[in-house]
Amino acid sequence: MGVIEKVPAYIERIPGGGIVTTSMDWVLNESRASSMWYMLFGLACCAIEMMATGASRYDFDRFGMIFRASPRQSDLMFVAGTVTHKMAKRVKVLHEQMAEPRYVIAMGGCACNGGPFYYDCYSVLKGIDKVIPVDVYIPGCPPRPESLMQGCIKLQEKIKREKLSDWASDRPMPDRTIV
Amino acid sequence: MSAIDTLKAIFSGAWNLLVGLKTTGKYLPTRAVTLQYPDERWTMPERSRGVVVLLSDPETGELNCNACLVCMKQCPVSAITITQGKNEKGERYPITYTIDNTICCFCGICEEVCNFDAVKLTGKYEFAVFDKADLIYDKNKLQELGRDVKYERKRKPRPTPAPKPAAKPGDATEPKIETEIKPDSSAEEKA
Amino acid sequence: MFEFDKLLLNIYHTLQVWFTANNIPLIWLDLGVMLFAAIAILSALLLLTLFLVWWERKVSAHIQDRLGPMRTGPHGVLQTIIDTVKLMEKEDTIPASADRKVFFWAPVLAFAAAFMGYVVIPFGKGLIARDLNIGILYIIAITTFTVISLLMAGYASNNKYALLGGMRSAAQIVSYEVPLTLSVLGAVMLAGTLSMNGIVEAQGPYFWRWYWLPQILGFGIYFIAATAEANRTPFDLPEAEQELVAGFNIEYSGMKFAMFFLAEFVNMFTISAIATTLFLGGWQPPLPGLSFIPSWAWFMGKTLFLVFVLMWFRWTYPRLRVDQLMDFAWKFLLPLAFINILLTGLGVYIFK
Amino acid sequence: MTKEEIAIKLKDKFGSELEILETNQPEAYVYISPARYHELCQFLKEAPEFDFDYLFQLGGVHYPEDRFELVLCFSSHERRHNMILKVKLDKDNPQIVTTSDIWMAANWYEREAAELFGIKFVGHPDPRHLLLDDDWDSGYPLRKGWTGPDFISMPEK
Repeated sequence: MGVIEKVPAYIERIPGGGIVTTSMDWVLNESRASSMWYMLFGLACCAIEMMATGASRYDFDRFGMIFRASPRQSDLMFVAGTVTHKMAKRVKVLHEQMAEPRYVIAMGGCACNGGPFYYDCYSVLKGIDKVIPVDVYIPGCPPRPESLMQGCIKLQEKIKREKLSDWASDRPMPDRTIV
Repeated sequence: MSAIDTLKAIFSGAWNLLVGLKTTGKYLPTRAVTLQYPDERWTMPERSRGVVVLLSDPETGELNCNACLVCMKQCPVSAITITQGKNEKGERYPITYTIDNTICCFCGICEEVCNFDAVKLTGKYEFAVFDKADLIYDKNKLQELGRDVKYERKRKPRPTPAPKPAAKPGDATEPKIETEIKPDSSAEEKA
Repeated sequence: MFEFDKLLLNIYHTLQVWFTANNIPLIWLDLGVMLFAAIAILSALLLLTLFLVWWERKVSAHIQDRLGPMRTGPHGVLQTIIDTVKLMEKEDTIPASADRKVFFWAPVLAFAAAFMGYVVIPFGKGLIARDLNIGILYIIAITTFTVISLLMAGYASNNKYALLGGMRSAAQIVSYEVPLTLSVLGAVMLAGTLSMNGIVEAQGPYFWRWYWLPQILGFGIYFIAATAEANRTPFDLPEAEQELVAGFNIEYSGMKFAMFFLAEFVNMFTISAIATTLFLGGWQPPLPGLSFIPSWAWFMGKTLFLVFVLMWFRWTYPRLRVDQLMDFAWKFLLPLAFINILLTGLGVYIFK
Repeated sequence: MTKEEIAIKLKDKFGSELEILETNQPEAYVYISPARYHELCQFLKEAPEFDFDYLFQLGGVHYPEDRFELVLCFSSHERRHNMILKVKLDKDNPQIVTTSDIWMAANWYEREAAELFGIKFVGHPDPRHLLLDDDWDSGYPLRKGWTGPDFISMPEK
């Protein structure tokens, strides 16, 4: 976490510090929400639709979303497609490599719940939320580009509701080893 | 390769670089094709395969579904769950009708096999949620979604007992369903 | 009235008088002026870089028939500022097995090296932080610092892709430094001075006398080699996404990555500014009658045009292979640069 | 060669060890006893009149009552004929000699069949997992009646 994350815990103790943190919340949440860099990886057919969303007709760049190949620099991970048990381990590692704050969107039925592979399937994980925390679920097989964008707008709403003080108190500085 | 050929290759290479610049430069001032989604939308085509809804009778406002379970049996991924019930008039109706949208693969088979204009795939697509449990749609939600959907009646009047033509392999399900319907008089009353 | 040179000189002389009247040593004044110049250049360039990043995204978008950032401010002008704020608050990851000191200093060095060249760039008539008499030599020496920072980043990350990216950038920058320096020599021979301001003044306010015409070969070589120096497409092998994920900055997140990112754009502006100074007449107007437009506007206009051409290159050309890249530098650009020097020498001998 | 010609020639050579399956498919269907399986494969690959140089499918079938079956489909690029070879394997201990020394392609197919059906290929040069995880330890998922972690069977309709 950046330096800014620690500040509100101290400011809130000062009388009148609430105003400062509220405006800081606003600035930081706006910047987080309008600059979600997503990770360049896809797992199955949903990835094709994700590429279509990034291309000219639907253009993710309008929301300030560009892809980064490195998980360190990305804020958002689209789990786009069928997650097999074998792949789930890799997805988990990628999620751990992402720097906080990080968000996950489960795109399509397979990532939400196993999708068409929910019954009678030995290889597919029944929902990526068994492995990593998911913020927004988008149904569809695969979802239209508009659905994906609506999911992103939904996530932006969620980000804009966040409070720095929650971050500081609820989520302590993760003392994790960076793999 | 002689010196002249080398020179020619160099110049044609440099020229081709300029041609490349011209091609991209041509697109720079032109109008972008981007659809600005939250402000602009496509009108979805009539037969697009979006979220499944349950259709209601436009006059009475009741569900067209009479719980014949065909869609549930035909669903290749078992996304549909129906429990059958009978009302006081002896008509079948669905007590519960659940579609799990995380499992549904939007193949459209339920719409195809339905003989009562009860299920339809619509052009609706905005259904992202924060909680996975919200993606399991029950009867009321599906009915609400289907309120504003316009549809064309495809249900034929009750077939006259004429000599049947030789059944094709593709039609195998249809006669079977009809025999199921026949004893049920309520469906005809609705129509 | 929009020229700053007289105004700044007047202020300087007034302060000089005031300092001598109050018996303060003039060294403090010189230090203060240097500090002012540094802050002015740094803040102006940072703002400019924010603009350039947004501009690059817009150019790329429109070349691809897209729109680019649209939802932050009118046509997304605030996008880069918002990106920077987000990067500032992002977690600063350091890999457990990284060389922590080198890992920390690499982006700082990249950022510093990118800005140090601006000491000798004449932004306008009299708008130059320090008119060194070896200005062009200084710039060539300073811009090569970049390679050290990239190597440091690649080595310290303890990641194979980062190391490959760092090594590639070292090989590439060192190779292209040679034709670049030789192509600059042509302009220096024509002007007869190494000072940046001197080179601009030698070109004069007539656009056909600028050095792009007699040095058309040198201009081409310089521009190609400088594109490779700044790791821009089609020479962006150090950060080739298909091969090296993100190249030397793969392990960097948050503000450290932002420093690399901004340094890249500052470098892009640097090479365009040097090209403007050496070959496009710097802050001179194309005709003497056009001097009512202030000199810094001419400089900025020319430089931004060259920056635009670099962006245009980026979204047009595919990436070169490593062996093609090296072949191109050593077998094509280097002999061509020597031929250019020879021709320039002959020209100077005949016409002067 | 037509499927009848293939069947007759093979029957001549292998006699009672070989069983021809009558189907209305365009390919010849042949059962071979496991004892002469490798010999037959070698013969099919090397005999110039057969010249089956392309193994395009090798898979297992589980019949939970009595047996496993191995199904091999070959084709010949030169002579443009296909055939399908089947081997019946033991119910409890399915085991067969490898054919990866005859066709390169058999290597991966056999690894796949080995991990999904539990058929043991004797003499296989690289018996690691191919598709499943390296630390997979919940049995052979394509056997009938298999259940494992995270497995949900289709509800009765």
